[in-house]
Amino acid sequence: MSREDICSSLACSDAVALETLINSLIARGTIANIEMIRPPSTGTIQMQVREPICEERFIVGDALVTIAEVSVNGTLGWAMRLGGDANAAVAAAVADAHIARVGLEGVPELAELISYTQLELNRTEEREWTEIRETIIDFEELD
Amino acid sequence: MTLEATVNSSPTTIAELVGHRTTETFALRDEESKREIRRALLQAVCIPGYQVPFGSREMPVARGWGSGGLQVTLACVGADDAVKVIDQGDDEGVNAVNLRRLVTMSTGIDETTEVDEATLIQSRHRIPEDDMNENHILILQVPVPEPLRGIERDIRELARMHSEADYSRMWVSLYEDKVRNGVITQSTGYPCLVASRYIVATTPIPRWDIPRLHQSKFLTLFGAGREKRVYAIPPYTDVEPLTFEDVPFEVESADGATCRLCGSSESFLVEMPGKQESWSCSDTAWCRRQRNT
Amino acid sequence: MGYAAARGGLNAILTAENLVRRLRDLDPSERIELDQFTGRLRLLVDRVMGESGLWAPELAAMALRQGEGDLIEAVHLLRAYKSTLGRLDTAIPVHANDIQLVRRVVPAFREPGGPQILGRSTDYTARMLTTTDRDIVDANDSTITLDTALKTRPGNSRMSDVLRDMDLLVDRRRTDDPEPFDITRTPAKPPAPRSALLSSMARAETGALVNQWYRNILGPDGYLHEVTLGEVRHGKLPINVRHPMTGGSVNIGSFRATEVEAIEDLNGSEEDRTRFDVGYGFCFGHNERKAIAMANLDIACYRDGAKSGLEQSLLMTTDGLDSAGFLEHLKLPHYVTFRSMVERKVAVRRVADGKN
Amino acid sequence: MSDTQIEAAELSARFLDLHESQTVFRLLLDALSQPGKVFHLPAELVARIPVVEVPILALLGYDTPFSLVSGDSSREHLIARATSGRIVEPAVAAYVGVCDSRIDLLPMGLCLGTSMRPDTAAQVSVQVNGIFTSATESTATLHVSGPGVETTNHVSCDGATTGELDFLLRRDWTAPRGLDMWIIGVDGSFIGIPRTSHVSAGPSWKKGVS
Repeated sequence: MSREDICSSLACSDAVALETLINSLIARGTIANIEMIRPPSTGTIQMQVREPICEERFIVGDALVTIAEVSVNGTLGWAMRLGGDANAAVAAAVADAHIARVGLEGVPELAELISYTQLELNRTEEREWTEIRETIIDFEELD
Repeated sequence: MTLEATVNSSPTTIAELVGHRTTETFALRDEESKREIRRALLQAVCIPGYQVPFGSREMPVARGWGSGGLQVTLACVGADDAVKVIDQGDDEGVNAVNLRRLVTMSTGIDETTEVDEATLIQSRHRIPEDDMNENHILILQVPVPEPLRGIERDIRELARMHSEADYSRMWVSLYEDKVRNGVITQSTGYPCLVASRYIVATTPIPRWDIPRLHQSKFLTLFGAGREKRVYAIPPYTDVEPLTFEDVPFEVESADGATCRLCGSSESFLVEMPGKQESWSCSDTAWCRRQRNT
Repeated sequence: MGYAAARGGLNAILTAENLVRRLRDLDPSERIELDQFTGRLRLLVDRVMGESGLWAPELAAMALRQGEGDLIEAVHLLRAYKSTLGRLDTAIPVHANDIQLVRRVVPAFREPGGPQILGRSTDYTARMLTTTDRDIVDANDSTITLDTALKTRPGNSRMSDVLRDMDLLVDRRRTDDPEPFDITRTPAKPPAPRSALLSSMARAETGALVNQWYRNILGPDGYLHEVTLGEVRHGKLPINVRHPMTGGSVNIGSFRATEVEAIEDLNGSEEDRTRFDVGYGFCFGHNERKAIAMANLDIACYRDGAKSGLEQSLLMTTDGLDSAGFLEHLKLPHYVTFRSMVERKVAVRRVADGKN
Repeated sequence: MSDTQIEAAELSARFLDLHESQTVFRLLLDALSQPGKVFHLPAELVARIPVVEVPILALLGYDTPFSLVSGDSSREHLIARATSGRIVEPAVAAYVGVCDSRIDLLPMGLCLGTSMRPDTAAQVSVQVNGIFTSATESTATLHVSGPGVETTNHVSCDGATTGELDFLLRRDWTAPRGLDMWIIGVDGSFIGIPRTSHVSAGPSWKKGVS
């Protein structure tokens, strides 16, 4: 799994589960020497869409995000999550730094959370499509 | 930082690490958007009367309710300022009260009703009767910044007319008004030529206030939030109401009426309908001082 | 400092605010939870986000609750909140083709490339007010399963591509990739690039845009004719940003949008009569009315060039907060200006009397 | 100190907090609305940052095009990092800092705006080796009149080197096009000269020639 894939998963994982897990890793001493590089800040990111007619970009609006940067034992970590949850953003940044330092196999608990998040996302997708595909208008072949 | 110190000061939870989030805010807006208005204002003072576009943001008050004036005030205000806010000349008008509390609440600066004590004066529809000087900035709220809109609606044509100072149609319209009605019927927001170059909309302030903009000692900044424009009249700048040689510019007359509270006939008076002795000063702080001295 | 005793203005304001809060917050019914807005009033939440230009479902729900369901008020609260936030980054531009469809209707063809998906729609539902609870769905109800339906999501072919393949579409694709116009930083006024027009319409008040469309169909100064819709879509698009330490793309989630292609029959003397052109609509959330109006107005404005005032109307009169704010400011005190107007009436009358 | 430490110190000096940038803005606004009147940049900033950079650091925002004509591009990069402004060629910059006023660019080589959009003209901060003080008609280096000035403002600039002020007499534009300038002395004393001002040489114009 690439670092970007891990961050994607951390960005979508359950906020409470993530924060609780990181707290317990800190309590156990697995993660230590955390420094705040960029305190969590809630703001907007500009959303550009490329439309298909003229292949032109335009700005559809902004999205609300929270961003944070930390270092864990000197390794930098970063996170951006949708919404305004500062704790979750910091927890994700700590996770990013820690995984960047020790690798995903070095923290099985985090690896588990990440794969569970992936699984849940896929399940939601499947459930959604199973429902929607029933609304496809089915035409008989016109031979 | 030594390793030991890091370990000792290490937080034990994410919540502790995040701590109490303190982002310093002053005057409601983020720094970026204040700088943007400041850049527009610096162009505005250098091109007297020219409408400078800026990226107006949403304020906690509706567009059309002084959001432009408020953005200008918040871009200018510093910790040492004292602000006076009036609406129709009245410090206690509901809109004045509302805007003033937004400014003071978000900055902690002093508020005052006295022109002498104020450095920033935000106003809708009036210029205070008191003399102002180089230490004052007057900030006027502008609902419609385009003085030519009555004669032209097309934005591109309006831009051309201003860029070429082609104001002939404005003169024709004033002339027709005079011929048809015997007087120029424009009541407030009387069009004026600034520094012999741009015609501006004078917010709407009454004609009574227009002569006070000419060669004034103070800087006037105009903010139109909904239409996303700012413009300025620097101190000691010519402001000439458009009129004809044989038609002198007339301010509002009240036919010798006096204020029922202070007895003055030297201020702009407003009327209560259907009553005897029904006039009073629109500038309430000025009126109060007349009574007390 | 010399601040005179309040004469009641402030007191009246504070009491009026308090009355609003009391009636809203102390109503005997249960307080509405935020997830009830996002779950049960999703179309309302979508409209608030679209007209605010901010994807933030929970904040939109808060705004609706605080504004007692007044849409314009909620949009105002959300945009004013946005004004206090810094812009942290720009997401990697997303191509409309990356949409993951949950609905797709193609009126222009019976069997377009790819499926017609009704998705979640009340288009064909009888508009009968349900006055009892009998019709509420039981969680155990299972939907009918058809074996013929697609097991996997279809590819993303779109009508404009089909028309292009048939050589029936005027090719307006650009290769210069201009930076998009940011209407929140620079006010858009004519002449403006198309990206400014698309942004303005994406943020416009839905009713205002629908009215612009209808007025141009039926009003005294119509500039557009009816299009054939090529695509009406609702779906999900990824939000991707760059990881600052690796430079790689990170997917932080997704947003929903409605997308429309409007096929225009070119009939002008200067136009290519052998081909069609397509207008484009795209807005936050599920809001087909708005996206359809937008697509039709996009192509109408392009064909119009600078001949009529359509561009100015779209850029400058469709923002809900602009129009509502200015309309409502008429409630503010205007007695100084009115006094000046009365004085001019008297002056005109005096001149007239003198003449008679 | 190591190079990176020096760079970090140079960078952190250039971050103006919100009160500093507000104070500087008001001074710049006052100076342009009262041309030829002498103002003073805050002493704390004069001690911390090269004076020519102070207006730029106070005004730039995200992506604002600017240029520092100094012969030292590292200073330009520090400004960009401290403000998120965008470095561009002087001719297209909205804000320009000029460390030595005896360049050909000044003033006509910079962006003068258009008659449609005069607000796209550059605003320029110029450093000179003099110290500005208010003067009388008979002692002045410069006479300034125009909008913002009641009659004429007289100002003297002690210590300016040969040719340093010459650009003030090369103003060949017609307002509303033109440049607005803050001319800043070594001690942080400065005057504003907007595009609309009339500037003429006073009796002590040649004084201070080195």
